[in-house]
Amino acid sequence: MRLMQRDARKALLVLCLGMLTATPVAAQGEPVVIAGTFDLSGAAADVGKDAFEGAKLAIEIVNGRGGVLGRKLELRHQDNGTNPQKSVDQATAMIRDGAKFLMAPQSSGSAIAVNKAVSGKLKIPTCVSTSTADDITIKDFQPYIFTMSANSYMESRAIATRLAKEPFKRYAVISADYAGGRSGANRFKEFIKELNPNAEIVVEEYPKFGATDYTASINKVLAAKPDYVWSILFGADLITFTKQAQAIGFFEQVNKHFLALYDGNTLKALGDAAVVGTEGWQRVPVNIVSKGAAEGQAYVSGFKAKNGVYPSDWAGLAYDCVMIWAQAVEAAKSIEPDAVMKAIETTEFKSVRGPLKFGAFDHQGEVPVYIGKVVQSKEFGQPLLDIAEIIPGSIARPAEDVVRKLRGN
Amino acid sequence: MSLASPVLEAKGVTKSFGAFTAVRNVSLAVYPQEVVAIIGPNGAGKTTLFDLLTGRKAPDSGEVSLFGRVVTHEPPWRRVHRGLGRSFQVSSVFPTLTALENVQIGILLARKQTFQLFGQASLAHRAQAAALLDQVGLRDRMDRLAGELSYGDQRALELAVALSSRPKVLLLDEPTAGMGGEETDECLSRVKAIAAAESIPVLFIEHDMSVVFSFATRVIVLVAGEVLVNGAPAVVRADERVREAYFGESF
Amino acid sequence: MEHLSWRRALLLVLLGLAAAALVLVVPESRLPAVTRTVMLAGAAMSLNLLIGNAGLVSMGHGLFLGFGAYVVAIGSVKHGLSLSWCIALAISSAVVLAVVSAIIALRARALFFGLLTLALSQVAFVFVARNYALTGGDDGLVGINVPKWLDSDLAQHFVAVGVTTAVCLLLLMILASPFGAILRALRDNPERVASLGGHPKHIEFIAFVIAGILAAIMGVVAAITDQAVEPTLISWTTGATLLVMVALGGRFTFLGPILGVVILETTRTLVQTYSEHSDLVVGLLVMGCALAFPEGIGPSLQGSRLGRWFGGPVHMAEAATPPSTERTAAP
Amino acid sequence: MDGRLILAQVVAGVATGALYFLVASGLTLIWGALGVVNLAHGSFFMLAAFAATTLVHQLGPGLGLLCALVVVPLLVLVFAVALETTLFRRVYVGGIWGQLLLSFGLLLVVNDLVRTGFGAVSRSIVAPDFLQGFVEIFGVRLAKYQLAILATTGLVALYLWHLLARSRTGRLIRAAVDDPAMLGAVGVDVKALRTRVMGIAAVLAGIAGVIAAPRGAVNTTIDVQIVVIAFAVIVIGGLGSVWGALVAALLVGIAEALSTLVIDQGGEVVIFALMALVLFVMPTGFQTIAGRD
Repeated sequence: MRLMQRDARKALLVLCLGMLTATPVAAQGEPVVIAGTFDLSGAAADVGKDAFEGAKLAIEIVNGRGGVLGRKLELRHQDNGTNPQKSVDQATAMIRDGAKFLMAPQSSGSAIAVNKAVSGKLKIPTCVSTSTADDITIKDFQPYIFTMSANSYMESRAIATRLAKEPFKRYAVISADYAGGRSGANRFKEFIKELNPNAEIVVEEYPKFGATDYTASINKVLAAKPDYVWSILFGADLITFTKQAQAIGFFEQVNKHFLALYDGNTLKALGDAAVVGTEGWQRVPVNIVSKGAAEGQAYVSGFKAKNGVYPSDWAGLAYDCVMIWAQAVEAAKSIEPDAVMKAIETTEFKSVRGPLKFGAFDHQGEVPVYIGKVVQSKEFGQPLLDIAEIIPGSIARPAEDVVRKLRGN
Repeated sequence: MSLASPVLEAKGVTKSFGAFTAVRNVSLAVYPQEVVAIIGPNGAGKTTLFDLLTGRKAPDSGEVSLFGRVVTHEPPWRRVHRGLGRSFQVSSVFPTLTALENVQIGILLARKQTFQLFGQASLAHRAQAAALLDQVGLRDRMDRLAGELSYGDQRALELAVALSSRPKVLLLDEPTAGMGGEETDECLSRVKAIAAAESIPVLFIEHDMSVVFSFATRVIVLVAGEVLVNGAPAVVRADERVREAYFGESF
Repeated sequence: MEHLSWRRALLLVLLGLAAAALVLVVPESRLPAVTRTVMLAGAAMSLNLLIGNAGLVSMGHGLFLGFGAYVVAIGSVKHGLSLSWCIALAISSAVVLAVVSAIIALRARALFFGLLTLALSQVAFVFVARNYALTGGDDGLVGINVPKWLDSDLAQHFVAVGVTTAVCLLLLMILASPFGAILRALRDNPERVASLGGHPKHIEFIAFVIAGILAAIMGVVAAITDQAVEPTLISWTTGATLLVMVALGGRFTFLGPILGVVILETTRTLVQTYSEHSDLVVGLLVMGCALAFPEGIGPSLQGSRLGRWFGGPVHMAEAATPPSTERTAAP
Repeated sequence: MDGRLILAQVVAGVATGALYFLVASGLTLIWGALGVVNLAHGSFFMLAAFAATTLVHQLGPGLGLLCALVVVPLLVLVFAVALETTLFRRVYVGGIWGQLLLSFGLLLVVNDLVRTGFGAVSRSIVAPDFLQGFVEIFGVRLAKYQLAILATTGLVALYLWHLLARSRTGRLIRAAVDDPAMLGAVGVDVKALRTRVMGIAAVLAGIAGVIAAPRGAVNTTIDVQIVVIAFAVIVIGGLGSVWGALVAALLVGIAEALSTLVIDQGGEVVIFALMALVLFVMPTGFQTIAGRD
């Protein structure tokens, strides 16, 4: 109890200080606080930790360049334990304590909750780095959010666009049984039939999230004799699936016509077990961005220098969140929420993935979807995706009338 | 109620546990004003018979009736409400409640106030509970926790709790077990006085022969799950088979 | 036997007022976390009607908490019902759920009863987490509409405190009533209760249903204060956390569960603010308590002035010597 | 439905069930025989899996896994014995409550330490070359590694049978399961027996952790995942009954695998529905132990 009082008193002090410093005169030279509620423990700890590292690096780099509007950035973060309610509480608390920009939590449930219950309510610019939930920019859109990951509509559309050019007809669909996976699968089914009228879905499998045995799904998919296996498996699920599928010759049977979300961490963990020749898509492929735009090169080399390893996709997305916001602040010449969001809608930004714009009606980052084949890379000492096609966000993104229709207005 | 109709009656009840038959084809009846003792060597099936009479166990065959009504398959709580009270062989009070609270619980249960969610249990039926404790000589210890009472006092409390439902027939499982001579006498005179004052028939299991013959108006001898003899104390005392089967040389 | 006196009721009301007055001490930004703790305290109190008083170790109490919250969320978000309708619907359907699950769960005894409640809550959890159209799946439902007067952290805090205080008063009343006294007696000796004219199963059934409904009411509070629901509320993790909170605070002390909730929830919230090792700190805390106070912290405070606050006139010996055998349901 | 598909699913279910059995058998022993409820039993499994990935990364798939199979269960054994003698021993007196609290805390602590030490990102190791690939029987492809899991589990089960049937410890365990009150009465050193059984249980979970590592991702969610399933298994199988646990583990594994043929979602609901059903029909599981509730 006493502990809590002490904390309360301290927080009260911070609040008072915050109010004092809120006046524009005093603001000069004071650091701008960025709040982040990260999934540092719990189910999404692997993603949360990387996102945290990415955000930290971005702030270091911005501060190295002198900060924004002459003020340094300060990252305040809390661990939400991958719990939506905690995320909301923590984000609310940090914003009320004076934060000017919010990094949304990583897991979709938390990101959705923070979008609705914090960002819109408290009118705080908020960046969703990793969640691909459509709802954030479509149904639950509110003007203070912007997203750094292609949403599930865009990823499915991009992949369907590429696959529709191929002669495959019989598609199998595998996804872990969770809201994002289901919605991605539904979108893919819709798009592939739209773009390739000959396509049919011969089998759909939704094993549980974090399953330990996929033999059942693997056998079922093989029994349906598909031409192509589309999956939205990733992380631990993809590792387990890959090994068990490999063991019974699944990939040979489907001629390696298999696609999954191969992020950098998963490829690294798979190591020698990665199935060369299968396909995947990625959000921030390190082999591409490290050789692309100057921002990308600075990001990869900076991360490698700081942490000794190449960054994962999750780090890149969070890094971009901070960088884009900082550019928006510079463009708006203000940290005021409405000015910043106006800049988000109108500015062309420099991101690690190249020039980037946001939809004015949904604040969806028009980021590309990278699709390629798994190869073993000597240079990076781990398997990578050899990117064969980069589908620009402007092609994959839902058009304004589509978004309005989905929103029901 | 005519003198001829029994308050409690068992007709040919049998209970087996696997291959072992604990009670075999036992018939007995308890009439008003009677004090009936059940005796028999260890393992004769006395407690099982009690369980059949009180409803803790159901017989495999046979019939149990209470005040002329067949209750063979009725659970214990329903028989309580028909007027059957019992005490247990092993002291069975609520150890974390006071003596008074023990009796209060008994009264509340008997009066079907079980599901009353309002009102103060601690204030309910205090006078009546105190009177019952007075009857068993525990008035001065009524605020002590039951678990902290002496063994003899716990047995006395047990009796008070059994009486809390104002039973019309009382079944006591070895009421004096583990007591010293003085305690035994005290306990017996108490039971006698209560039985006489409220004119409650009593059926009790007992090991102590002096108790049985000084107290009971009738004795039932149970051996290996069967009734060997059923009669007046003098008759039982004189019976050859009883001597052989149960009392042995020492009698 | 709990005793209901004006003094104890007044103490509870004062405690409620103190919790409400926290808004003066706690900075506004921390208030939602405090409100959540208050809500959990009410839920833990309802669980302890089963654990401490009926000796029924339920591990699936999250089922009712989550159910109450989800009915409100589905009614409000999916069907646009007004909050009062949602609440009425949540409580009335919680009665049905409590009755049905009581019938199922009370078939098993002791720890099997606990595991059966756990299984029930897990089945419900999987159902909720996989029914995307109805429940939003693992993403949950956000955007529960509340009337304007309720749409502030302050109002929500007062509602949570008010409902929790009311639940505590109700529980005190129930425990002091004949039913409560008999429930305690049943925990100690079900055989004896049966031989005195009480039906053990019926008594446990009523206790289970009351606890379920009260938890669902706290679930409604959770839905109102969070304005969002997510499926872990239903899962065994919530049930187990509440169980640990009750055990930590002391299941034989009337306000023990609140103590447990405050200690665990405050620790976790504070540690999460500064570090990602809340599991480590909370885990060590729980382990330390297990070694120092295996019967919970509440009983060890008995006798002290603080203890009288928390426990009221619970018998010393009762706290010191809990019944040696845990039971969970009568045969 | 294709008969071969069903057969393949059954084999997969049996292999999964075998792992469940290794974890559940230890849990059922310490609970059934000694009345100790250890919520952190899955932590032994997780620790072993992480240790195995480290050894394989250091020594390569073949030697690493072999070493892991020998060394890791021993390490887990030492850890479990240390825990038992320093912590668990102090909370037995108070009944299940101290144990629930202690083991719950332990579960959190171990999980946090593992996340800090090994990282939150999933780890993965490959099986040794000779265990990769599959064999084809009656047109059904069976992964060699799955068969290896079955073989290992079979050996462990045989050893366990030997231990329970022949050794003095085994006789004491069986006696304790039959009549928990008896042990202290006849002068058995219950303290030492508890330590020994906890050790055996940990070794079983350790072996399971090692052999599970190459077949899937290793991360910090597997401790809770396996222990919840193990509890379901021992409830279905009957407390204290190792062979009940075997039957139940296989039943759960097969039901989980076969259910995916009929419903399009994860099998976990099947496990809990099965558990609820069994408890509803037989409120003390398949086998009842007198005096243990």
